[in-house]
Amino acid sequence: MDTLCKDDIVAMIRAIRSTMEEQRDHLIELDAAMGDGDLGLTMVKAFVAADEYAASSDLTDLGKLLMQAGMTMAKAAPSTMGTLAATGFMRGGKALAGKESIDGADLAAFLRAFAAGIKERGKTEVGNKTILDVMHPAATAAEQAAADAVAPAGVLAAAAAAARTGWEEAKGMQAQHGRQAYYREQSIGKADPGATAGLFIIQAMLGAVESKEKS
Amino acid sequence: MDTLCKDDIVAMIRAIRSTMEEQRDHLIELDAAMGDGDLGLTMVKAFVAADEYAASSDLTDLGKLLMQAGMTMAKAAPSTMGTLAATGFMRGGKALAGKESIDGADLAAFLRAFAAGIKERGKTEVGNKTILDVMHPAATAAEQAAADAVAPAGVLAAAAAAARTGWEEAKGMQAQHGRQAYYREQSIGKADPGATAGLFIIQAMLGAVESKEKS
Amino acid sequence: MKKFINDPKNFVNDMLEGILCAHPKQLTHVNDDRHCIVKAGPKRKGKVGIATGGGSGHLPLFLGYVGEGLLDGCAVGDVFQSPSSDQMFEVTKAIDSGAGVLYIYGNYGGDIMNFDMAAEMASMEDIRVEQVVAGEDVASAPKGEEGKRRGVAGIFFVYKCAGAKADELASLDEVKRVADKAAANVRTMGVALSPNIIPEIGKPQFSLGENEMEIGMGIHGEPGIRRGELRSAEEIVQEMLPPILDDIPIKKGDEVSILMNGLGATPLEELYVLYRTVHRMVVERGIAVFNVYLGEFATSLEMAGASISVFRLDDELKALLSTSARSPFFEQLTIG
Amino acid sequence: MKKFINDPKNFVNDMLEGILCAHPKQLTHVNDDRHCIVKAGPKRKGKVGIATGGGSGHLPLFLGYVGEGLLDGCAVGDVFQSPSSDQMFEVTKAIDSGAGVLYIYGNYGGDIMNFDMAAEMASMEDIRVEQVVAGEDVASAPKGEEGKRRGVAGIFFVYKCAGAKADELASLDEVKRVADKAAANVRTMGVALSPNIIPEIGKPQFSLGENEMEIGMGIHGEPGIRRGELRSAEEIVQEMLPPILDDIPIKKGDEVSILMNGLGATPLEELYVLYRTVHRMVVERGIAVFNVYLGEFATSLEMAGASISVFRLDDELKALLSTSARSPFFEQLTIG
Ligand SMILES: Nc1ncnc2c1ncn2[C@@H]1O[C@H](COP(=O)(O)OP(=O)(O)O)[C@@H](O)[C@H]1O
Ligand SMILES: Nc1ncnc2c1ncn2[C@@H]1O[C@H](COP(=O)(O)OP(=O)(O)O)[C@@H](O)[C@H]1O
Ligand SMILES: [Mg+2]
Ligand SMILES: [Mg+2]
Ligand SMILES: [Mg+2]
Ligand SMILES: [Mg+2]
Repeated sequence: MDTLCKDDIVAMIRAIRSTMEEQRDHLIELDAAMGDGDLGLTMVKAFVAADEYAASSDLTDLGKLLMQAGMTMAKAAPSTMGTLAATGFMRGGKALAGKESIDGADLAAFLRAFAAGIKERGKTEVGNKTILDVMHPAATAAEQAAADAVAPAGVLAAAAAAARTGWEEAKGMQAQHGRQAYYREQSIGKADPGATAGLFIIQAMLGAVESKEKS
Repeated sequence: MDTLCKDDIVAMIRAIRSTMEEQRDHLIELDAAMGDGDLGLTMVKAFVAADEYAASSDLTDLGKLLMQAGMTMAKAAPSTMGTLAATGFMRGGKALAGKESIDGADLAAFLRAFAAGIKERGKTEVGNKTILDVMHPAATAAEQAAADAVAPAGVLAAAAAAARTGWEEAKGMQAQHGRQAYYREQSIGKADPGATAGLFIIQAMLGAVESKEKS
Repeated sequence: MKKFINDPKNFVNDMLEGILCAHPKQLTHVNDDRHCIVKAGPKRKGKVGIATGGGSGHLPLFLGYVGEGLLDGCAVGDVFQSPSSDQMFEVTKAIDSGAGVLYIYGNYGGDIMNFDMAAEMASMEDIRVEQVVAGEDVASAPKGEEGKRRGVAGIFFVYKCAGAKADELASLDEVKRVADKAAANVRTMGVALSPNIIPEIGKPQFSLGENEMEIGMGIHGEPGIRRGELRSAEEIVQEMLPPILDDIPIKKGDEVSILMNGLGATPLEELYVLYRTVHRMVVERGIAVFNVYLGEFATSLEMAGASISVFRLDDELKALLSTSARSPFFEQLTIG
Repeated sequence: MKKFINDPKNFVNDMLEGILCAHPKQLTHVNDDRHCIVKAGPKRKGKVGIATGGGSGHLPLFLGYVGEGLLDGCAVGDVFQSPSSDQMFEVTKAIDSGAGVLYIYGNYGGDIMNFDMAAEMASMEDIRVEQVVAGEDVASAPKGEEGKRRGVAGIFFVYKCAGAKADELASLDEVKRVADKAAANVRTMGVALSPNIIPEIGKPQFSLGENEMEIGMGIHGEPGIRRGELRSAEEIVQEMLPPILDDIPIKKGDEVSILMNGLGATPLEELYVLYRTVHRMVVERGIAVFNVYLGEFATSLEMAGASISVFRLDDELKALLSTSARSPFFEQLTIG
């Protein structure tokens, strides 16, 4: 299958929601270790809202759908990660404006805009132990795969693999932003909660496309 | 021995202090059950102050000495029982003004004025489950003994026996005053903290005189 | 016992030292005794002096209401202990400007006896003293036995109205009349969720189960009406408010000021959650809310809990309540 | 979890409902959303609007400083959560009277991103917005990295001075200048004794041993400088105060206002015990104390703990600090 239709995008968002619900307590724990422990709650809130919006939306413009989903998330979960994830969807969606179906290159463009949005909103760089350390390599890997005309599932598989590596690398970094930064050197060696949530997003997107292929 | 001298009175106050120090936790517990738990603290404070005052006083007028001891107690321990005990000493001492030695009748007069002072200051009556239910019968028994020209030790022995009976009877009463009264029927059957402190005062007075006779 | 203290024995003294050096323009002490707090600055000739007193551990009660348009002096006791008659007498002398002194304090045995003694001493020095004993906790004694009721947070209204009246240079009788009237028009009930710890004792004063509350409990841990499982904020208010309103009674057409008081550890957020239901129920009964005081007005160290006081207003009380006032613990700009 | 709440999910909403019905003459909300709190009554033409915002659980922060001589609006988030950019934008529109809007808020990632987004939205509607981010917790980042510091109770001084300046109908640039100056002259440090419980999570946010304290801890439980055995009040202040004073530095001959803040469960009595040592040390350094604010100004639900903020004054800041102000949570009569 070379393109994803609206149902696939809606299923993708649903898959992210399910993952967040499953991982709620895990994310709370990760965030509580060096933050305020809210990440599990806010990610669930954000993606429940996105899912409810997407499932009931009449839009056929998938870019607009993703953008609106992002705006819904911004209202539902205005925490750091809620806002960053919302910004990612808004910018990613904007990059796909007008599209009623989505191919591998579109997914790569979505991820690139997502990462760029986070970078700008968070005033951060790669290497600061944030979600960007997952989203940026994921976008780069997705672009490479798309350049080879790979289909959506393959693009997302490449993105997920790079995300996973980025997530591992981020572990070794020292946090520079948010509550984690107050822990300075102590943050080194620990998984970054936001990076973990980012990894879950990409893995859930891949999972949704894969399970569709199987069915 | 038919009269008590200044040393005996000072020893009496010292004996009350020691008893209160020994019974501190017991009184706290009794008061905590239906009050604020301060009784052990305030009785110790009151009689430490009285003892320190009496031990260093130059007064030869024993009535005045007891009165001043009472005033010292009023400053040191202005709780309900602290104030009542202080009033008792002030009124009791006043009744003995001018005396440089004290016989059995004087002790009876002291206890009568003590009880009357409590009654007036507390605006209470016998039967309300207070220290008065100990001090009133003690004063009456002391008066009877003194009428038979009994010596101080005998007067105090009679007072202590009556006090003990009064203390038992007060157990069966329902509290009408102070924090204990908020427990209404629940107070029936329990020892009254103030009555217990009153019993200790009389028992310590007796103990001081008895141990002197032995030595 | 996790507390910011030095030697527990010096707790009250350290606190008073802190208060006096924090607010030197507003408060001072007399007789070389920090327990004898009076308003700083010159006395106002012809103004009735108002004194209060009581144990420590209830800030802003009692000394927190010494200030402009409020009280003139306060005798401060140890934690949960009456101050001595001596200290009350010193405060009395210091604040009398010839117009007499009104004592306003809560209905507790030790305080009553000591204020009685102080009044006797004052009368020997020809200072006229009158007394108003506040007791408005409906949980502490049934209707008909009002004289046995504890005074709790509602005393704030008595202070405020009497203070405003004294500021008008009214006579002692007039100030007392107003204080009596205020005291007669306020009713309170409390609920506790957790105990406090007296520094010198070092362990909790009473215990409540992990999921228990006690409705009607007093600010020294005196027993309440019912101990039971913690209910929702709505259910708690539904249980507490009717006995408060039905006691005077306060009814349709009346206008009230409401004091939603925290006992120490309870966050303001939770007090507002409680107030939400108070408001709905009061309005449903056709009672008008003039204003709301919400915060800590009478506490019990770090006790978690709250109390609700309702003050029935008439034109006179409303005017007195509305004047400006200023103490280190309570400031109010003129209302209206 | 012993709290006065209904459904934990509705905690913030119930609280806001309580606040709005308790203070209808002072506060209202816009856009049909109780999270968008603004001052009741008409806007003053030509006055710069000041908005703040932040998570719930810190009352009187943040919405408690919306009032006369203070702020004009506040966007309210969930417990310890930023409000949304949308809500900030609605508040911004509601309070702009044409003179522009100043955002004053604490240095937290979520808040910054959302205020940035709101400012972008406002600029699209031609509302001029400036921002001042308060960060004065010296425990949260070393000197040289001031930009990383958390904003805590000291933001009160920024609000007060900016609010007074805006009341003079000063321009947006002038109000911002004053807010920046206030923010540059305040330093804070906190100490925690016990954790808080977020209603929706239901268990303590962190744990401290039976006899432990954490010096430098933030109001969301962010790590401090040192965790260790609870010391005496004097020793705690001796550890906390020097880093506060040495940071600007505040030195001999300076005049300061001091804010001794309780984090929630700590009794006022203990804050005064702490203040006693603060005062002695400040005076020993030859620093003059202009006035003291003591109470709860920025809390963390039922956390036991305290923070000390020192605000270095000059004539301008002193005059701005001294004007009268009135919100449901903070009233001040003119000082001096
Ligand atoms: N400035 C930033 N830019 C990008 N990502 C950030 C930034 N600050 C924090 N993050 C990410 O956000 C995560 C924390 O998210 P969240 O729990 O929502 O924060 P908070 O609870 O402090 O608002 C971090 O693990 C990190 O990945
Ligand atoms: N009005 C009263 N008259 C006489 N005795 C009283 C009165 N009220 C209380 N008492 C006595 O005081 C005792 C309690 O003393 P105390 O613990 O000092 O009271 P509190 O702590 O309430 O001030 C009671 O057990 C009772 O014997
Ligand atoms: Mg977090
Ligand atoms: Mg007692
Ligand atoms: Mg007592
Ligand atoms: Mg957060």
